[in-house]
Amino acid sequence: MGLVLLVVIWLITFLSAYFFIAKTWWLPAGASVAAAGIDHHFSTTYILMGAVFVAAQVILGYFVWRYRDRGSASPQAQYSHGNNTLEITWTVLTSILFIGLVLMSSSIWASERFRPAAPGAVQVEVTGMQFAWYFRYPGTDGKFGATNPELQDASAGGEGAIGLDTKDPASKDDFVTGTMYVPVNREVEVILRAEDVIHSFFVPAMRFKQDAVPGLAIHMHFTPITTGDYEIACSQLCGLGHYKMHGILKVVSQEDYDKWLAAREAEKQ
Amino acid sequence: MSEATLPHEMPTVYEPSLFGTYSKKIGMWLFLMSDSLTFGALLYAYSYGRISTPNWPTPFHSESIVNATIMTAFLLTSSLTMVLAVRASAEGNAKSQRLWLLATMACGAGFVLLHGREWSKLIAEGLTLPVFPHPPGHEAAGEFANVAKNVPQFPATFFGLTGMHMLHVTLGIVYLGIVALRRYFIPILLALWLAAWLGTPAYSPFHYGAHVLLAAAVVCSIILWLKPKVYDSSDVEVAGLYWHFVDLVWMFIFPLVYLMSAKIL
Amino acid sequence: MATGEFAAHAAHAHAAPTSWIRKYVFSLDHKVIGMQYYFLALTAVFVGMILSLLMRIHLIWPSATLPFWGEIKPETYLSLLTMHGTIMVFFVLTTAPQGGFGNYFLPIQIGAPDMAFPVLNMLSFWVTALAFIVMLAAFFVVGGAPLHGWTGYPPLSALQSAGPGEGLGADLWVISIALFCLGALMSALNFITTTLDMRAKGMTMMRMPLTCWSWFITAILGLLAFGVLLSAGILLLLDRNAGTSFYVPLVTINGQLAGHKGGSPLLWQHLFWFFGHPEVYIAILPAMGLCSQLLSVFSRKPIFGYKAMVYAMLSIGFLGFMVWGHHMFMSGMSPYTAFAFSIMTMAIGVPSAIKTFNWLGTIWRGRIRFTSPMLFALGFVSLFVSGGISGPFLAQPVLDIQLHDTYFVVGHFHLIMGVASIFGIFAATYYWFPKMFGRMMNESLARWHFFISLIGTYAIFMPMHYLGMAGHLRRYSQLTELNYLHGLVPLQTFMTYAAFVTIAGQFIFLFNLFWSMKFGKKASDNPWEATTIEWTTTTPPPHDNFGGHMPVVNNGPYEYSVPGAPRDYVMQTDPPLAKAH
Amino acid sequence: MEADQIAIALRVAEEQRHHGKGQFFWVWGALLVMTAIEVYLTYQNMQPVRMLTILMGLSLVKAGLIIGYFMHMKFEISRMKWLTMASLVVCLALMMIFFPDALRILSLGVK
Ligand code: HEA
Ligand code: HEA
Ligand code: CUA
Ligand SMILES: [Cu+2]
Repeated sequence: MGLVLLVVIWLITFLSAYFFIAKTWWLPAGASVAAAGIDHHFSTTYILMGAVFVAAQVILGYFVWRYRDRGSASPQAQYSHGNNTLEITWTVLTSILFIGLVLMSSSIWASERFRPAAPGAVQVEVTGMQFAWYFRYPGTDGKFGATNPELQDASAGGEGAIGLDTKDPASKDDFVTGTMYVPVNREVEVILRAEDVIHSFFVPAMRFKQDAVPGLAIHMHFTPITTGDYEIACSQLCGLGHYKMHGILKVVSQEDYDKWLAAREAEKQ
Repeated sequence: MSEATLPHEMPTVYEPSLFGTYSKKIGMWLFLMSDSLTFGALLYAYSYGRISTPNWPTPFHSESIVNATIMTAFLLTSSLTMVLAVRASAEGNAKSQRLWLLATMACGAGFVLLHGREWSKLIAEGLTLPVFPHPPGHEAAGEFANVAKNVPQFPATFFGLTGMHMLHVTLGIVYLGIVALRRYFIPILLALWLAAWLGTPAYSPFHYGAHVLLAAAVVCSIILWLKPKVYDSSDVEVAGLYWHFVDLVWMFIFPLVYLMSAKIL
Repeated sequence: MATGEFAAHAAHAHAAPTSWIRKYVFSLDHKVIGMQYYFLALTAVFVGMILSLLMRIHLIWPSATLPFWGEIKPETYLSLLTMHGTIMVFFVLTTAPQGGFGNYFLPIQIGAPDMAFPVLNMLSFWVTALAFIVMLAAFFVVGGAPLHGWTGYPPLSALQSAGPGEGLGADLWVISIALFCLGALMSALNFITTTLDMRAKGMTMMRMPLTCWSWFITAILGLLAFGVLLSAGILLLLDRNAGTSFYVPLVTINGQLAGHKGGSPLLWQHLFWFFGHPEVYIAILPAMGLCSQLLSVFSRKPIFGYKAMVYAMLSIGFLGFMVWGHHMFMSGMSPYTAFAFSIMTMAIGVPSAIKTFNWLGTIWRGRIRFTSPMLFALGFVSLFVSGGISGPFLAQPVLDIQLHDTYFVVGHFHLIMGVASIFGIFAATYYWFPKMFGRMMNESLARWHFFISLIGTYAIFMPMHYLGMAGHLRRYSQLTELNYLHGLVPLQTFMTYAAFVTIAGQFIFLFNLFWSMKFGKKASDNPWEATTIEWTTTTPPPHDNFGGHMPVVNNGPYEYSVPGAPRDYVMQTDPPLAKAH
Repeated sequence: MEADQIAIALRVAEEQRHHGKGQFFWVWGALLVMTAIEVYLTYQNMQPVRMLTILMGLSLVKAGLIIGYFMHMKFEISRMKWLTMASLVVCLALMMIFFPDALRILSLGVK
């Protein structure tokens, strides 16, 4: 029985560990400035925790087999109530390991969340509603116009969906799209809003996730570094359509972006 | 140390209690701890709403404040009579114990009545929750009506907090009644229920609120059936703990809900 | 002096009831109440398990039509999910280990004839049972069960029109939770008082079995946590039905203003998780205590670092109140608070680590007997490590950006809660069954059950971590919409098959349970040669647990293989050992 | 169990009679006075934050008096005093962590 248990535990451990090491299923390739740092910290944590995990399981399996009751063959169990120096050692070690990890990652968190977006950043207002994402651009004046919940009408789509208040001069040139366009290598300031329930704006490739909370306009930022199409998912349960509430983030070169902007403005007139 | 807290001549089969007192009292203290967290959470919800609302209204003026002050006095006095009841029962003076208990209940009832009257007044003046049916006739307009319209947090927190507290006071009265009169209190309770139910107009929240008394009567009967016993001084003391706690909570609700939302013109 | 009055006291040292209804239904006997809790949990867990199976089926065969059920629609999936989570967390993991085994064995293990407040004990069970019925009722009302997940985040959970199931179903859900809080509060204060006041002579705190310590600490957590959930629930109920706006700001739901204003969804998240995190430790602590016990019993070796274990559990309980924010890193909570929370969360890993090391230390140089309880205890350690190790990932906001609300989280809490804690329940069942029913459970069936469960659950829940890494979000009722999910379907399929096998395996347990009640071989008073008090009394224990005389305790709970002792174990009630530890 | 319970209950009852009746009236008076002060302050229409601090200060004192004397926590053994009060205060203090988010609504709130 001891042997069976040893084999089972070890097999489970090695199989589980294998797929992590082989990266069979792994983070999607990162496409933002932050990704590198985050992924690196991921690996660090994996190596440390993986080591602990494997160690703990292997030792467990080994002890189970080594100290099984072999009748008269095995010696009396050792009569000991523990060992304080050991206790203190592993308490200290784990504390260092754990707290150390958080502190290591703190700088990334700070740059992600403490610091506001740089002045020149591209502004996009992202509004989540059951069950779609809408993206508003401030237009030439660089100012977002007023919105008004009374005017919101999802069926209207576009400007209507987010209840853009056309009486406000600043909102004249605002335009709303269903796909998010951003230029590569420029910081993007995302202003997250939700109309009805909590949604969550998740772009795996950008290592970017933030809940969109009704009543709040949360300012966040990220900097895409490779052009391409990336999927946007909603990661906060928001109702029966949660699973199909997705969008596309198109990271394009600066000139393509300008062309696109111009085209939208033209439509607007 | 807690060894010393037990009179030695008594035979004991237990380790001395860690808290050096009898179980019922510890039980009540534990309940009060969790109950104060319940109230705590409500008060935090109130403060949260208040912090996040830029210009919190201050619709309470002299009249309400005076009324609330009188209510507070009632409650404080009831606490005094309560300790006297506890004391009397400790001296084994059953008669004066009962009298003090009844006095306490009277003060408590006074509190509830004043509070109920004020609620009705506020509702009539338009400080209501969407559930409260509108008093028939005049459509309320005025300061309170505006407050209810512009800052829904205000009536919500006001009725939420004071309502929860009023519930506690009411149940406290029932509790004391049972301790003082045991099963003889049940008919009185039912009478009170009928009075409160039939005595209030259908549009008043108390018309249905009154059924709390009915529910209480049922539960109390069940407990008396399961555990028929004479209540002794320890029961009085434990009931006292509950009563004082309800008083204590009011010591926070009164300043936070009334005084901090008052503006004396 | 009023001595006369006190005579009345003696009356309610209740005698054994005679009428059937007072004996089995409204019994005041903690043993009967313990059983009632246990079977409530058993019912609940099988309901929850079937729900999970339906979920798994829908995930990979979205259009499959089931017998008696028909097709599972996306919203139905979410209702299943919500009920699965709620039932499992509240009605299984908060009832079975604490209300069930705690009720039955805490008094016996500390040498008391009953709980401190028998009537309260009975009330708390019936309130809990009522709560369970209300919860199930949500399935059968119009609109069906709520779809807001077990965490019930408003506005989704606060708006009648937010989706199917958010009508009456959601009301019942909230009411059921509130009732459950009341029941949990009553039982919590009962447990604490009993432990403080009713320990037999010689049973000092530091001589209590770790099981009692864990029940005690769990009760403290419950006492302080459920009160908060109660008021959170009341406020939610008000928002839903009284038109208040504690949690709901100005929102439009399918084109209309919801009529709320000025509330904040984050308030609910704070209140809920203030309860929620202590709750998860409520779910694991009893299992921890029990497995410490079993490892010591079946390695015939004193527990490694008894004091360290006690302090570890105490600090887990204490820190458990300071980490709730780790569920809210991405919620829009102030990022500075998030950082503080992440440090506290990492800190709480330390006592858990200490316990793990002590468990390994206990079997080290022991003489392990592979009885069924021991197998599950060992399985618990393995699962606790696997499930816990993902904690430190989630605890770091930077990594949580990617992992939050993905299957990585689902994997984390299923391994540590969905299985480790459940293994605790299994171990407890196999260990105490002889004392409760006077018969042994069938060993070979138990082994089959063990290996199927261990391998099966690893097979279900380990892959969830890979899914999470790849960004597979939780609470997705179909995998068809997002392109990057398509590659992950095979893994999901594998998990579903694993779930089939594992769940089938659970019926072995069910069969063994009821079969052994009737036909198991008769158990002696102390079949495991254990030292704690419950094994000194007859099997099953008499109404007052000890047949009139009260036990007197002389030794610590884990005196195994004492050099020079006649047997390889010294019971707590045996004459005192010369060398005190 | 009953024997102990009776013993302790008797002892507690015993203690009740040792500390004099007078103190209860003093406490009651003090509470009334403090309430009066609070109300008086209200009539001054003070600036809210200062008002709040004073009120909460007084409320805590009142709470202390009620717990200490009316609920005679003052006369319980120190272990009970500290354990119950400490755990309660810690939990209540912890909930202060909500407030930063309440403040965030002022800055991030949708107008
Ligand atoms: C029994 C229940 C239980 C337990 C015990 C735990 C234990 C822990 N949990 Fe878990 N958790 C849940 C149940 C539980 N959790 C649930 C239900 C959720 C999801 C709720 C929802 O959203 O639906 C959740 C979610 C959850 C989150 C939020 C994730 C998210 O939503 O983004 C986080 C984040 O910090 C977290 C962290 C931790 C940590 C750090 C521990 C630590 O206590 C773990 C400590 C254990 C170990 C560390 C492993 C053993 C130790 C060793 C092997 C020794 C050596 C180890 C080292 C030196 C590293 N948990
Ligand atoms: C105790 C907690 C527990 C348990 C045991 C389980 C068991 C299982 N869970 Fe569950 N699950 C949750 C708690 C639990 N779950 C929670 C909290 C959620 C989140 C809900 C939400 O998002 O809102 C969730 C969500 C969840 C999801 C996520 C869905 C999604 O996010 O899209 C899935 C998906 O496969 C799943 C599957 C399963 C399966 C296959 C099982 C099992 O069927 C595996 C096999 C079963 C066992 C090994 C246990 C058998 C136990 C007994 C027979 C004990 C008997 C004895 C007594 C109780 C006395 N669960
Ligand atoms: Cu929007 Cu989920
Ligand atoms: Cu947690």
